[in-house]
Amino acid sequence: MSFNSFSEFLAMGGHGLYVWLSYGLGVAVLAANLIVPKLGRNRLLAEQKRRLRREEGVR
Amino acid sequence: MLEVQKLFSERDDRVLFSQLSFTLNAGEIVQIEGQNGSGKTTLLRILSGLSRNYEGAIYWRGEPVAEVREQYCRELLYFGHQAGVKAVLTPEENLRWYAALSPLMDAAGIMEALQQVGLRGFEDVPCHSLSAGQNRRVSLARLYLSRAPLWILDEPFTAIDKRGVAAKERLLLEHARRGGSVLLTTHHELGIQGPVRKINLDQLAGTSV
Amino acid sequence: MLEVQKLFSERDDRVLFSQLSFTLNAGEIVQIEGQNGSGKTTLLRILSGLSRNYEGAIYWRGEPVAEVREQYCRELLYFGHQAGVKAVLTPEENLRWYAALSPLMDAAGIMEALQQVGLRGFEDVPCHSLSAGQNRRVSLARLYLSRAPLWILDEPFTAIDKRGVAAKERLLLEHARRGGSVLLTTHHELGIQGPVRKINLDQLAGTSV
Amino acid sequence: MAGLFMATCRREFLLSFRRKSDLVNPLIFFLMVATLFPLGVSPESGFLAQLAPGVVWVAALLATLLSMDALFRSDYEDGSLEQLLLSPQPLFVVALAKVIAHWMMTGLALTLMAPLLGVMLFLPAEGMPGLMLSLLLGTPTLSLIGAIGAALTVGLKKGGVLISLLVLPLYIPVLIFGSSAVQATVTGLPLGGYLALLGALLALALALAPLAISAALRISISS
Amino acid sequence: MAGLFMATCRREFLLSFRRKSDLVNPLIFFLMVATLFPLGVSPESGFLAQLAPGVVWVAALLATLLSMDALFRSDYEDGSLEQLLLSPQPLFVVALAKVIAHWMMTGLALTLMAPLLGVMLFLPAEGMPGLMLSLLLGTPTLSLIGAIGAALTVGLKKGGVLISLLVLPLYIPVLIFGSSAVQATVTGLPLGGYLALLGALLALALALAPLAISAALRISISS
Amino acid sequence: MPRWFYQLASPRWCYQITGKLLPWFAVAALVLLVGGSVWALAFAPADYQQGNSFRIIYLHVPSAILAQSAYMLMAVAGAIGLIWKMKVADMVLKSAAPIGASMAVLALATGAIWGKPTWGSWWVWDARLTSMLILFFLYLGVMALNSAIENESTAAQASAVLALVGLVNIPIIKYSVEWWNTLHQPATFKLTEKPAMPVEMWLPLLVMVIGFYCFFAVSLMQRLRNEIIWRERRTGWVRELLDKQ
Ligand code: HEM
Ligand SMILES: Nc1ncnc2c1ncn2[C@@H]1O[C@H](COP(=O)(O)OP(=O)(O)OP(=O)(O)O)[C@@H](O)[C@H]1O
Ligand SMILES: Nc1ncnc2c1ncn2[C@@H]1O[C@H](COP(=O)(O)OP(=O)(O)OP(=O)(O)O)[C@@H](O)[C@H]1O
Ligand SMILES: [Mg+2]
Ligand SMILES: [Mg+2]
Repeated sequence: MSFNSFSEFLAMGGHGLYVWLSYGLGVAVLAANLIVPKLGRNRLLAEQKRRLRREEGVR
Repeated sequence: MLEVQKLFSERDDRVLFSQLSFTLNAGEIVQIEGQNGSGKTTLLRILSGLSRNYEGAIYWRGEPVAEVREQYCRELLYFGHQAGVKAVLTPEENLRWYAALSPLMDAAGIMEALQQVGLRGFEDVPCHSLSAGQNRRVSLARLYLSRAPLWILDEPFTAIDKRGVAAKERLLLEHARRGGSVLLTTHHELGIQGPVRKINLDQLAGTSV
Repeated sequence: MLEVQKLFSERDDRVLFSQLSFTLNAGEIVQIEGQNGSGKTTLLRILSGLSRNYEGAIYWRGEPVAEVREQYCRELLYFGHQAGVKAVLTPEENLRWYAALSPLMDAAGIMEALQQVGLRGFEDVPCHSLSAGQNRRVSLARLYLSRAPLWILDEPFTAIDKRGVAAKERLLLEHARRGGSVLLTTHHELGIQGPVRKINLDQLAGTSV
Repeated sequence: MAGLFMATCRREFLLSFRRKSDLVNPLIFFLMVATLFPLGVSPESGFLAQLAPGVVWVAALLATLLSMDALFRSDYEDGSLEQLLLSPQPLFVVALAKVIAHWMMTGLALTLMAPLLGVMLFLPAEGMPGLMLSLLLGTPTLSLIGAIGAALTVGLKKGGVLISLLVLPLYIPVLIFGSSAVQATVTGLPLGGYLALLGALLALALALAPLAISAALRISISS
Repeated sequence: MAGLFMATCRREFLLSFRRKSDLVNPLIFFLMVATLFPLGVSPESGFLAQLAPGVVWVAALLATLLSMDALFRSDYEDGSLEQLLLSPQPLFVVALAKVIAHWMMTGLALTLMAPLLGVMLFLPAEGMPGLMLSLLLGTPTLSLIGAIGAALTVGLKKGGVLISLLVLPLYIPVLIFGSSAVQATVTGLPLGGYLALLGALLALALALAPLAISAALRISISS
Repeated sequence: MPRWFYQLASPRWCYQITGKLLPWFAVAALVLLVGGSVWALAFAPADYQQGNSFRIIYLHVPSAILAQSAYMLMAVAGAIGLIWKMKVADMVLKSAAPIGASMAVLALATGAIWGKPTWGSWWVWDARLTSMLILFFLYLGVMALNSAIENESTAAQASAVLALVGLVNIPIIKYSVEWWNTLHQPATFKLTEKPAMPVEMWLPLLVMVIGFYCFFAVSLMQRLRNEIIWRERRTGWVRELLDKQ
C-alpha cells in the first residue's frame, strides 16, 4: 500500500484530477464496449422475433 | 387557355421549328410528336417558361405569360426528362417538399397518391433503392396530388410498365374531363379514346397549324 | 449458350426471384417481363456479372461463368439503364473508346454505325447538346459495331422514337438469325416476328421455367 | 412563404443527414488542415501559435468555398431545380433557406469546431472568443457570396469550378477582417471594430445576395 | 493492352480538356492557398519563407485529395464504369491509365506550378529544386493512393467524401518526407535520402495500388 | 488447411464455440482488470519523477497496445475474408473496428490527460502521439466505410481492402512520423524510454495488459455473435435459436 489514508489515495499526490479522470474514462470506455453490444443483442433478438412472428402471420 | 403564336427556335444554327402556332384549350390533350432530336423537349421547356431561347409569343388565358408569370406557375405542372426525385430521400419526403412548393398541391393526399402509383410499401425506402420505373412513379405521383389545370409532361411514360401506362392514360383523360388541359410528348402510341390532338414537329417545323 | 439454375435474389428482405432456371440458346431472343420493381434490372446485372448479390449457378457454354470470366466478357455486350455516354465527348469519341475496350468491336465501322442510328451530322457535337433519345442512340450504335454473340439489353428502347425502335427490332432479329442470342427487358410491346420467348418475373418468382 | 422556408430548410437538413458527406466533409477538411499543418510545417508550439489565427481562417474559407459548388448542383442534375424555378412562390425565399441551411451545416459547424483546431494549433486561450465570434459573423457572408457563384455556374457542363475564381476576390475582405480580429484578441487589442465590419458585410450580403442568387439561377437555367 | 492503355489516356485527356474545370481546379486551389496565406497569416517575407515548404506541400496534398473524388464518379454515374468492368481486358490497365492521366493533369501540373508558389511565399531560391523534385516523386504516390479511396467510395449514395477520411492517414508519410526534403534543401542538407524514400514509396504504390484499385472497383459495383 | 479452419468458416459452429468461451474470458477479464487496477492504483509505488500521475500508465499502455493489435487482427481477418471468402472473417473485421477505435480513443485521452501534468500541455506533436492519432483515423475510415455501404458483403470486402492497405502503411507511417519528429524537434518531450521499471511497477502493468486482451476477446465475441445472428437470420438454426429464447 503506497498511501497512508483514503484522502491521500484520492488526492494522488496532487494529481488526483488527472488520475481519476483517466480511470473514469477507462471505466466508461470499457463499460460502453460491453453495454453497446448487449443492447444491440437485445434489440436484434427482439427485432428478429418480431419478424418471425410477422412472417408466420403472413403464412 | 394556352396560345402559341409564331414560335421560332433554333439550336446550333439548326431551326427546330418556326412559325409554330397552336392553341391548347381547356379539356384538351395535345400530343407533340416528332423524331428524336426534333425539338419536343425544347418546345415544352419554352412553354413552361424554363427556356427563353425563342422568338414568338405565348399567351396564358389571353395574356402574355411573362406578365402573368406567378399566376401561370401556380396553374402549371411540369414534368421533365429528369424526374426531380432526390435519391437519398424517401418517396414520401420527396413529395412532401413538392407539396410545399406549390399551393395547388395538398400534402394530405400523399399516401393516397403513392398508393395510386403502386408505391405503397415503399414510402419509406430511399429512392436510390428503387428501380428505374419506381423512381419515375414517385415523380408521377405529383399528377395525383396536383389540382393545377395545365399539365406539361415530357415523356411521362418512360420506364413505366404497361399497367402503369394504362393507369396514367386514364388519369390524363380524367384530367381533361375535369376541364384541365395536357400537353405531352411520348414515343408511345397513346391508347386514349378522347380529345387527343397531335402536333407533329417533323412536318410542322416552319408552318403553322 | 447461357444457362441459369435456381437463381435466387433478394433486396431489402424482399425476394425478387427464387428457383429461377432457364436456358438461352443460340439464335434465341428472350424477353424478361415484369412490373416496375419486379427485378428485371437486378437479374440482368447478375447475369452480366456486375452484381454478385445472388445464389444459384450461371453457366456459359457449359462452364460456370466465374471460371470463364474473361471469355464471357469478351462475348458479351451489355447495355444498361445508364447509357454510358460521356456528355462532353462527341458520339464518335465515345464510340472510339468503346471500340478500344472490347476486342470484338471494330473502330472502322463507327461512322457507318452512327449513320445507322441516325446520328449522321451529329458525329462531332458534344453529347450534352443532343436530345435524350439521341444520347441513347449513341450507346445503341454499339450494337451495330459489336460482333459479340450474347447481348444483354436493359430497356434499350427507352426514349427512342418509333422509327428507331423498328430499326432496332430488325437488328435484334438479324442478330438472332446470325446465331447470336439476346436477353432483353422492355415495357414496349415487341413487334418482332420470330424466335422470341418471354419470361415473366411477376409470375415466375419462386418457380422454374 | 414561411411554410416554404421551413420546408426547404427541413429538406436540406434531411438531405445532409442522409448523405452525411455534405455534413461531415467541410468539418473533415477543417480538421485535416489542422493535422496537416503541424506535420508539414513544424510541430513547434510557439511557431504554430503564431500561425493559428490565419490557418484557421484560411481553412474555414476554403472549406466553405469547396462546399459551395454542391449547393445547387445536385438539384440541377436531378431536375429539382427546374421544379423550384417553376414554383409560384418567390425564388429568393427558397434560395435563402438553402443558404441558411447550408451555413448551419458548414459555417456554424466550423465555428463550433474551431476551438478544437485552436488547441491543436496551440492558439492561446485568449484568442478563442475572438476566433469564434469572428467565424460566427464571417462564415454566413462566405456562404451567401459563395451561393451567388454557385448559382451562376450551375448550368455549366464545362468549367464548373469557375466558382472559385468568381468568388475568391469577394471573400478576401472577410478573410482579412476575420483573421485580424483573432490576432487582435490574441494580442489583447479591442476587436469591436473588426466585428462591426464583419457584421456590416453580413448585413449587406443578407440584403443583396438572395436576389442575386435567384436572378443567377434563372439565367443559368434559361439557356 | 497497350492500345487500351493509350486509348484510355487519350480519353481522359480529352475529357479534361473539354471540361476544363477538372484541369484548372487543382491549380486554382493551389494558387488560392498561396494567395490566401500571406493575406490571412502574415505578409512578412521571413515568416512566410519559413512556412513555404510546408504550405506548398500541404496545398499540393489537398489539391490532389480534392480532385480524387471525381476520378471514377462521373464514369460511375453515366454507366461507363459498368462497361469498363465488363471489358475482357485486365481492369488494372485501365485503372493505371486513368491514374496516370489524372496525375499528369494534377500532380505534374502542380509540380510545374510550384516555383510560382515558391516565389509568392518567398521560398529561398535554393529550395526550388528540392521542391520540384520532391513533388515530382511524391505526387504520383498521392494520386495512386487517392485512387484506391476513390474506387472504394464510388458506389456510395451517401457519404461520398469519405474519401478524405480514408486516404488522408495514408498520405502523411508522403507529406512528411516531401516537406522535409524541401526544408533540407533550404538549409543546405543533402536531400538524396528523402528522395530515395519518396521513390521507394512510389515504387510500392505503383506495384500495389493498381491491383487494390481494380479490386475495390469490382467490390464497389457488385452490390 | 487444418480442420478447425473450415469449422471456423461455419458461422453456426463459431456461434456455439464463442458461446462456450465467453464466460471464461469474462471471468478472466473481470478478475485481471479489477485486481490489476487495485494493484495499480493502491499498491504500485509512485514514480520518483512523475509521482502518482504515473499510475495512468496502467490504462494508457494496455489501451495503446490493444489499439495496435486490434488493427492487426482486423487486417488479417480482412485478408482471410478476401482470399477464402470466409463470412466469419468479414464479421470479425466489422466487430473489431469499433473496439479498436475505442481503445485508440482511450490511449489518446489518457495520454492527453497524462501530458497535462507531465509536459504542461494537453497535446504535443510527438511521434507516438501523432501515429496513434493517425491509427485512430484509420479506424474511423474503416468504420465509416463499413457503415456507408449498405450491402453487407460489399461493405465487408471494401473494408477489408482498406484495412489491408492501411496495414501496409502502418509501419511506413510509424517510421516516417518518428523520423520527422526527431528531425524537426530535438527531444524536448520524449515518452519515457523503455524504462528499467522495477518489478512492482511492471507486474501490474502486465496484469492489466492481459486483462485488456481478455476484455477485448469478450467484447469481440459479443459483437461477433450479434453479427452472426444478423447475417444468418434466414437460416434454420437461427430460427430455432430465436424460438428457443
Ligand atoms: C495523447 C497523448 C499520448 C498518446 C497518443 C500516447 C501513445 C502511446 C503509444 C502508442 C504507446 C505505445 C504502446 C506500445 O505499443 O507499447 C505509448 C506508450 C507509452 N506512453 Fe504514451 N502516449 C501519450 C502520452 C503519454 C504521456 C503524457 C506519457 C508520460 C509522460 C506517456 C508515457 C508512455 C509510456 C511510459 C509508455 C510505455 C512505453 C513502452 O512500454 O514502450 N504517454 N503511448
Ligand atoms: N440499390 C438497391 N438497393 C436495394 N434495393 C434495390 C436496389 N435497386 C433496386 N432495388 C429493389 O429491387 C427491386 C427490383 O429492382 P429492379 O431495378 O431490378 O427492377 P426492374 O424490374 O428493373 O424495374 P423497372 O421496370 O422499374 O426498371 C426493386 O423493388 C427495388 O426496390
Ligand atoms: N443544350 C443544348 N445545346 C445545344 N443544342 C441542344 C441542346 N439540347 C438539345 N439540343 C439540340 O436541339 C435539338 C432538339 O432537342 P430536344 O431535346 O428538344 O429533342 P426531342 O424532340 O426532345 O428529342 P427526344 O425525343 O430524343 O427527347 C436536338 O437536335 C439537339 O441536338
Ligand atoms: Mg426530349
Ligand atoms: Mg429496370
